[in-house]
Amino acid sequence: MQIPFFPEAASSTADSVDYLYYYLSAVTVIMTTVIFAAVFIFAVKYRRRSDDEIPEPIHGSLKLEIAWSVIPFLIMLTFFWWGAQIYFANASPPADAMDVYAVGKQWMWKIQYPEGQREINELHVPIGRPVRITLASEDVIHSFFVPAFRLKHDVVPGRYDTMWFTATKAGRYHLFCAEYCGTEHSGMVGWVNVMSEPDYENWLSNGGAEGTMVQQGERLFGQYGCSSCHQLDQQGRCPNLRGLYGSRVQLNDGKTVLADDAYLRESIFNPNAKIVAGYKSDVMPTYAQQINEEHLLQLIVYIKSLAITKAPGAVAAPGTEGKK
Amino acid sequence: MQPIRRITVADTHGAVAEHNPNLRHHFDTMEQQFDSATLGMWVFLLTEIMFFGGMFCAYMIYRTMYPGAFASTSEHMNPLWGATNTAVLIVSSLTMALAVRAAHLGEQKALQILLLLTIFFGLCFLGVKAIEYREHWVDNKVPLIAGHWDYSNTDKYPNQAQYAKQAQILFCFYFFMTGFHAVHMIVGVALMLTIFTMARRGKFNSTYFTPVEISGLYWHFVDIVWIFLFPLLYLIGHTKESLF
Amino acid sequence: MHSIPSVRTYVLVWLTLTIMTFVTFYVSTINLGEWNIVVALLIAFFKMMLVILIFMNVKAESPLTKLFVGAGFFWMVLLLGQVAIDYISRTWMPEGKMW
Amino acid sequence: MSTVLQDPQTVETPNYLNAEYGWKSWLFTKDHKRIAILYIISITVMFVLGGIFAGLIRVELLTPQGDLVNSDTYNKFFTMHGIIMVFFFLIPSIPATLGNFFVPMMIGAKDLAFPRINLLSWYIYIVGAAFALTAIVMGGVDTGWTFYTPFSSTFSNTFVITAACGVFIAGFSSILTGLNFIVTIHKMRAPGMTWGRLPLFVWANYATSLIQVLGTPVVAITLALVGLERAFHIGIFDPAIGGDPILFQHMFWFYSHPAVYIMILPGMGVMSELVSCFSRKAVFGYSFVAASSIGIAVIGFLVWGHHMFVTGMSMYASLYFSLLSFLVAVPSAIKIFNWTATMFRGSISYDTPMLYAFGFMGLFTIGGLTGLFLATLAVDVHVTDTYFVVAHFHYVMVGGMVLAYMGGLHFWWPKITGRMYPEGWAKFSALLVFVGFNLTFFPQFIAGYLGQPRRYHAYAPEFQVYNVLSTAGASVLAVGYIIPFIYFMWSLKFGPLAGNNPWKAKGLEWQTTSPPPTYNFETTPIVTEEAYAYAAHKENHGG
Repeated sequence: MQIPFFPEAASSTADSVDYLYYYLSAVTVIMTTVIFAAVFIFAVKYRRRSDDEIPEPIHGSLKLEIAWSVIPFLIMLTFFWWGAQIYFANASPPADAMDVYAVGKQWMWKIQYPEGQREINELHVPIGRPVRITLASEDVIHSFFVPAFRLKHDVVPGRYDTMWFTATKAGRYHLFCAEYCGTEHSGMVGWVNVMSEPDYENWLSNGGAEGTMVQQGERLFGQYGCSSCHQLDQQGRCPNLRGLYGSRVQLNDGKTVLADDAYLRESIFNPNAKIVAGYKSDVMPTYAQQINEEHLLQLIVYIKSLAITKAPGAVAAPGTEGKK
Repeated sequence: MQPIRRITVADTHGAVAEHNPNLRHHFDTMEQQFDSATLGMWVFLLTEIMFFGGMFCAYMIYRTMYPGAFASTSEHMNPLWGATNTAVLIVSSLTMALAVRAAHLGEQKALQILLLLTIFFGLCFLGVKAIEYREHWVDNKVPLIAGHWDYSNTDKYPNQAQYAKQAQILFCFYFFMTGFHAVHMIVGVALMLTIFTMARRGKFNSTYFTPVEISGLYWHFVDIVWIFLFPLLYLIGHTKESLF
Repeated sequence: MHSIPSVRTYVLVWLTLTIMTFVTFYVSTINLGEWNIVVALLIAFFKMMLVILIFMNVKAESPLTKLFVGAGFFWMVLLLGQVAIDYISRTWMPEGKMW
Repeated sequence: MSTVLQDPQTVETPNYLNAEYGWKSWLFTKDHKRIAILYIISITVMFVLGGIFAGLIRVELLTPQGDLVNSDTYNKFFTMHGIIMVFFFLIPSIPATLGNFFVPMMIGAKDLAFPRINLLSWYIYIVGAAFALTAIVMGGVDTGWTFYTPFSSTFSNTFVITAACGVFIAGFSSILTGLNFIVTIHKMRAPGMTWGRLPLFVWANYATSLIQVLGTPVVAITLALVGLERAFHIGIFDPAIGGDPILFQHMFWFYSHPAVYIMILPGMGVMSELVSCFSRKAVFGYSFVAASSIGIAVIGFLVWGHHMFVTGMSMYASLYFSLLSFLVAVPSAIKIFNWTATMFRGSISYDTPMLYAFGFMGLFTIGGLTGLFLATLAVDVHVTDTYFVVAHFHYVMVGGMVLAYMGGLHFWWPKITGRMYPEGWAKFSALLVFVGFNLTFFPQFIAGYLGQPRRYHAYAPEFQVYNVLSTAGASVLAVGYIIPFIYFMWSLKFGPLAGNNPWKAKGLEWQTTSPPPTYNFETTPIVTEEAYAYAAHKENHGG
């Protein structure tokens, strides 16, 4: 039987996390050995030889105390620095990252691609291209965990989270839900398929019968009746959504807000929360119970595309979206 | 007997020859007993600070998240009742402080009267609170109970529907915070009744009044919590004129 | 056991507290924008200090009691402050660099 | 001296055990020593119960498929294991038992400052435990001991309110114990017992009490809010109306991270006593060890965010909490180094308590150092919520706390009962615990780095080898726990009489008779020396 000792390293960050892990492990082994050895040697060398023996007292040494406080702390600062470097390097995806959308739902992962493919508990990504995953949850907190990528991110209901990676090695890797989410938590597992670029293109071209996410979103935009008020060519009863995404919106209370995913999400689920200047509240009904997270993502991708068609390139680069 | 001891023995019982009947056996002196009791009460108040602190923490976060909804819900509180209750509690704190003083000086009659006054004002506070709760109930501003929540626009509040969701959080805060405070008040009143009974039975004198002292600390603490709850819950949405 | 303030002091403190209640009530009707809450909390803090120092007589208490009262507020600040760190900085998105 | 061991007079002396008889004399007692015994019995029951759940978990995980029980049942197993072990065993373990018994004795007091509150806290504990047991009997809880919202508040179909009530109530027991200790240590010290002379066990319990008093109310209110949210179907953490589940995590960990220091600090206190006594030497760097207890208590409140690095908390908050998490490792390191240095040029005996102390030093070192992995941001992202975390905190909780508790129990058993346990069996079971423990939990580090998520009922087949090792280790560990249980029972009746001070230790608790009389000392002791003054009066020694 094959006994694995380390998980496969299949993302651009996996190796750097591993090196840091080796470093930490080395320090741990050395320190543990020192303590064990000292305890063992002292226990043998200074064992009690007669029942009434009283050793000379040693009360302490300021120099030693300072040494074994400061030196370990300095070593730990190197852990901190190194770990923080990697963590922050993983903070924002590069501008050219491709998008994938994942919805966690008790107890499955629903993945959809801008090109229109949808799958459950399977994720297909090409080698060498940065992938940004937008995470949403239908119900409780889940956590998107790919051990081979050394990455995980919680999926908190009521908001969007993102994570990104660049896969470096073709293969089939575990996808786990790492945050306890109820009965079939351990069944909320799937596979990440890392493919070469041609294989990926090939895979993409099969499927997507329902059209791209933009097309699906456009259909929903009609189905839910959004288009009757949010008219795209003229100012209707509701704000025009063209060029909206990534712009700053003036609100009726004098504040401005950035039109990002979170804003669109809130405006659909809780339309009265932020009212655009010049419009009235209570015009739009809430869609909170009617649109599920998957459809919501399609709508948002569609609304995002409206910004692109108007002014190509004006769409906010990922990662700069939330920047102040 | 061992030959070495790090302690030497001295009979301290002789030192407390005049044994106060209120001195519990495991204390050496009355002062030690009094200090222990007061310190114990302060440590207990420490835990109370953190107990309410948890709620204040959550309050702070949501208030920064949803300032508009906070102002909107606050319009449904009646600041006159709130102010009245603040004044009532402050008076009760005064009578409590005077009661402790009377106990200290051994003035038994004054102590009993002041304790009764404290109880009276405490009950007044709870009465006003009950009236307020009833108003919210009638007004359908109780999200906790199905069928008693209505936050649609009305003539008086033409723009409140936009906060219909988050307002529920804030009403939850209102009921939880004032509710926990009211529970503390009820405990306080019960405590005062006990102290009053003890005072009537002549349990206290100028050398022993520890229970009065520590219940007083508790009473003042509950007052302090209300001093913060009043502006935080009642006084957000009532601005009438703008300075700017 | 320690000295205890006079009736006069107590009544004066009570008067101040009552007046401050009306002040905080009145100030809340004036729109000071973000400053409303600051003023309200400052007044509440002032009232609290009066109650603690005079009514609860911490002024005359031992340093130990003062230490414990201080510890209460210190830990409360730890709770509020460190939770606030998260919420304040949540929207500052870093771009692959730490600072 | 040595004749004392056979002196039949020792049991004849009036002591807290023979002062009164009958169940009433126990259930209405105000004697801190009897209350400690009540606690020992109740936490042992809870430990056995939690241990049974642990055993069931390990048996289920023997195979990758979830074949022994269904997933709902498994989820209840680990939840009940966590709730019982954390809130009903680990948190009260040393403070409420050994602390309750020995803190007053070590400072030369007749009792705790508030004996009735002490008894009340035991009753509160029992009521809390009753709630927890009710939750189990009615059908269990499946939220995990962390009660994360919105699962606990909205989605779980189990008895969350009952369990949360149990934890809420038990919290007040913990608060009252802490309150009692703080006041006792401040106000009840014997003449001459200055802060600089306090045994380090007392310092550790003082630090623990601070955390209990300052942290517990926050988790109480947090769980109360979750319970109310469940009861009313609406509340402040519900994302559907704009609530933030991450805020729950902040408030929960504000207590629950310092709570791990509630669990380990008293263990460290026991360690100081053991290492000093069985090396016959003053603890090296007394003031640093004492200060590091307080340091841990304070800094422990600054680090909770390291449980939340992947939750979507602000990255800058992560940075802050990561840095401070390393800071809290410093006082723990100080302690380990000082204990090791205490052994240097000592007179080291291999009595059972010292064997547990050896084990503690090794295992706590591993537990502490693997904690640094979790404080390191990038590594934590990979290993958090995996078995790496499970292994880490069991190294601290079981390898640290439980070993210290066992060591302390063996160390003070002669004082508590007046009788010795069988040394050979004790050494054997200490060895079993050490071996079984490592076999159980070390493989979990590897499984964790491989990516086995925690709280998984069924897992990927490549993790099986580590889980089989783990389960094998757990069986050894179980035997290691059962043997002491048997011989302790045996020793109550048949153990040889211990005498007043079988270890020739220096604490005040050893200067009175075994078992101690009701008010601990015939006369109030007056302290004239530092703690652990083994070398003082050296010339007189020799018996």
